[in-house]
Amino acid sequence: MAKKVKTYQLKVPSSTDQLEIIREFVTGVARKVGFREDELNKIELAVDEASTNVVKHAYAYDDRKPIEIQLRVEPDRFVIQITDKGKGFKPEQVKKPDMKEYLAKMRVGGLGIYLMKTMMDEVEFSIDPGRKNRVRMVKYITPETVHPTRKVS
Amino acid sequence: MAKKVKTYQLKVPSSTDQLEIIREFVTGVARKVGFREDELNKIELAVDEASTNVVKHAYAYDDRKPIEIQLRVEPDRFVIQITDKGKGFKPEQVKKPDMKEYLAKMRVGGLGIYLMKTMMDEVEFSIDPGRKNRVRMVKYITPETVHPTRKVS
Amino acid sequence: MNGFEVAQHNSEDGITILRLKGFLDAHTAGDLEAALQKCIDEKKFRIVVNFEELNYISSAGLGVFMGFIEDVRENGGDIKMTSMTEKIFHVFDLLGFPALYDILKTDDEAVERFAQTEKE
Amino acid sequence: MNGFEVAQHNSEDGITILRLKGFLDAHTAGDLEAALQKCIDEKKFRIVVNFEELNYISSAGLGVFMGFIEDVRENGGDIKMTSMTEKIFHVFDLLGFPALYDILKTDDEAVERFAQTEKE
Ligand SMILES: Nc1ncnc2c1ncn2[C@@H]1O[C@H](COP(=O)(O)OP(=O)(O)O)[C@@H](O)[C@H]1O
Ligand SMILES: Nc1ncnc2c1ncn2[C@@H]1O[C@H](COP(=O)(O)OP(=O)(O)O)[C@@H](O)[C@H]1O
Repeated sequence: MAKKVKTYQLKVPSSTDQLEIIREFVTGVARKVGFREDELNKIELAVDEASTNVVKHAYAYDDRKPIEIQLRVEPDRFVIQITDKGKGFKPEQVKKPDMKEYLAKMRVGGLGIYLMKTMMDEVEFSIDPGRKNRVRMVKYITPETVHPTRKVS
Repeated sequence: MAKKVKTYQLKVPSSTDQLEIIREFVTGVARKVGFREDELNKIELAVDEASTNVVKHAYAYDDRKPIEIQLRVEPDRFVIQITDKGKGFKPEQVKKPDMKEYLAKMRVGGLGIYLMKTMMDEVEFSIDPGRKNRVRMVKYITPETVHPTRKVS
Repeated sequence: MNGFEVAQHNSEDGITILRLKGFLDAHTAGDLEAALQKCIDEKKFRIVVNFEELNYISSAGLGVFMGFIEDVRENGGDIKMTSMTEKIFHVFDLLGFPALYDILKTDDEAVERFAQTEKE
Repeated sequence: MNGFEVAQHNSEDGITILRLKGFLDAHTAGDLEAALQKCIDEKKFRIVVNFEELNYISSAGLGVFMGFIEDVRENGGDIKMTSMTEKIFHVFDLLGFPALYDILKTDDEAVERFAQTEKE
């Protein structure tokens, strides 16, 4: 029998006042998956950072543009894809912030992608400017990440 | 200047365990619109009833099918559209329940559409079995339905 | 998140109190159904349903009560409802349920009401 | 829903306490920025930020503190942080913020710390 995969999709205007709705949608589904509270917090933060980047960088605060969030619950993993059709960027040129230097220079931004990578098990960008820019983030479903009552397949 | 319209979209598997996520999505957006608590309750119930009908009647509990909820916030109205590709039905043949008879006979079901119509300002079905069945429900944005701090256009 | 729970208490006067908690919708209605079915199976027909901690009810939840009330009454019992928040009562009221069900402020009132019927 | 609030209290020893409440993200960061800017404008450089009722913070919120700390310290003041929940502290800690900021258990400790610096 094929393992069951469930998919979810949310599309909202690209503006910061939607972040709350986005966070609640994703944590709602993730809670149903059975993730522990601290994992829910990590997922929530990663999704917020990725969505904030779409609002800020991909669309430069133009709220007529849509931000799309897709969730896939697979037997062993929770996959989050956040897609924009904005200007795109070169992820490989974004450097991991040197936190020592960061704190010394008291920089204001540049932590989003670093947090996403710290919070999630996999983070991967695929960029096609103006057409389809997507970040794909994965959190594994393991005995460590989900509640004991949930049976891991 | 054209009045601004905001649209939102949610797609989840068609099963009753998604009702909570659906309700939270819709009330989340409706709260942001500025609806009062009792109007939020009405909107929540109408959306739940319509979604339950899709799970139960349109798709007969087959959770591989998607249920789609679309929201439009127009200057003077909040429009909810719930779409399925299931078996469809003849809305004009669904009779308004006679509550006296209903209670006398202690019937178990048949209240969903009645509640939707009671809770919302407009309820309208468009049916194309197997392709696109849609219920469109409208709640007006008026000084009576939204918080006084929200300026009604 | 929210979920739904039913807690069962048996009072000394042979009355069963079901305390509902959370969200009663098409997903959770089955749990209430099971709890009421258990009462019937155990021949506990004098039932008080306390709504104090129920946050939400849809027609699927209302339907559960409709499905049991006849059976319970035919066995000399009743389902009495107590402690509804305004939000929940509003839905019951809108549908005219107060004509069919005893809806009371407190569990004590419901127990008292059962005692009165006993005497008659 | 949730939202975000900053409440400002001026203690008698010239210290300003900002109590954060709710959700601090890219949408609400501007409110915190405004509150801190107001402190600067009023030349209140000894600032305690109480996180007790803050439920959430993203990098947009963290960035606000980075944007003010230099200015505040150059004016002989400081931003001291207190009463963080574990959830919030976890994010600060992960990024190494405890190396840059005084993070304390209570407002009293923060006030005490300001008093010490004064004496030195
Ligand atoms: N969705 C996106 N579209 C375009 N550019 C992006 C996107 N996400 C990230 N970026 C680019 O990557 C950089 C680093 O992002 P991040 O680590 O989140 O820090 P910050 O947003 O604070 O600059 C951003 O400054 C931006 O140039
Ligand atoms: N989305 C739908 N797809 C197919 N049939 C539907 C749908 N919505 C409603 N119906 C039909 O309309 C009837 C009345 O619905 P409703 O008033 O909600 O009561 P109930 O669902 O309890 O029967 C249902 O029994 C069903 O036959």
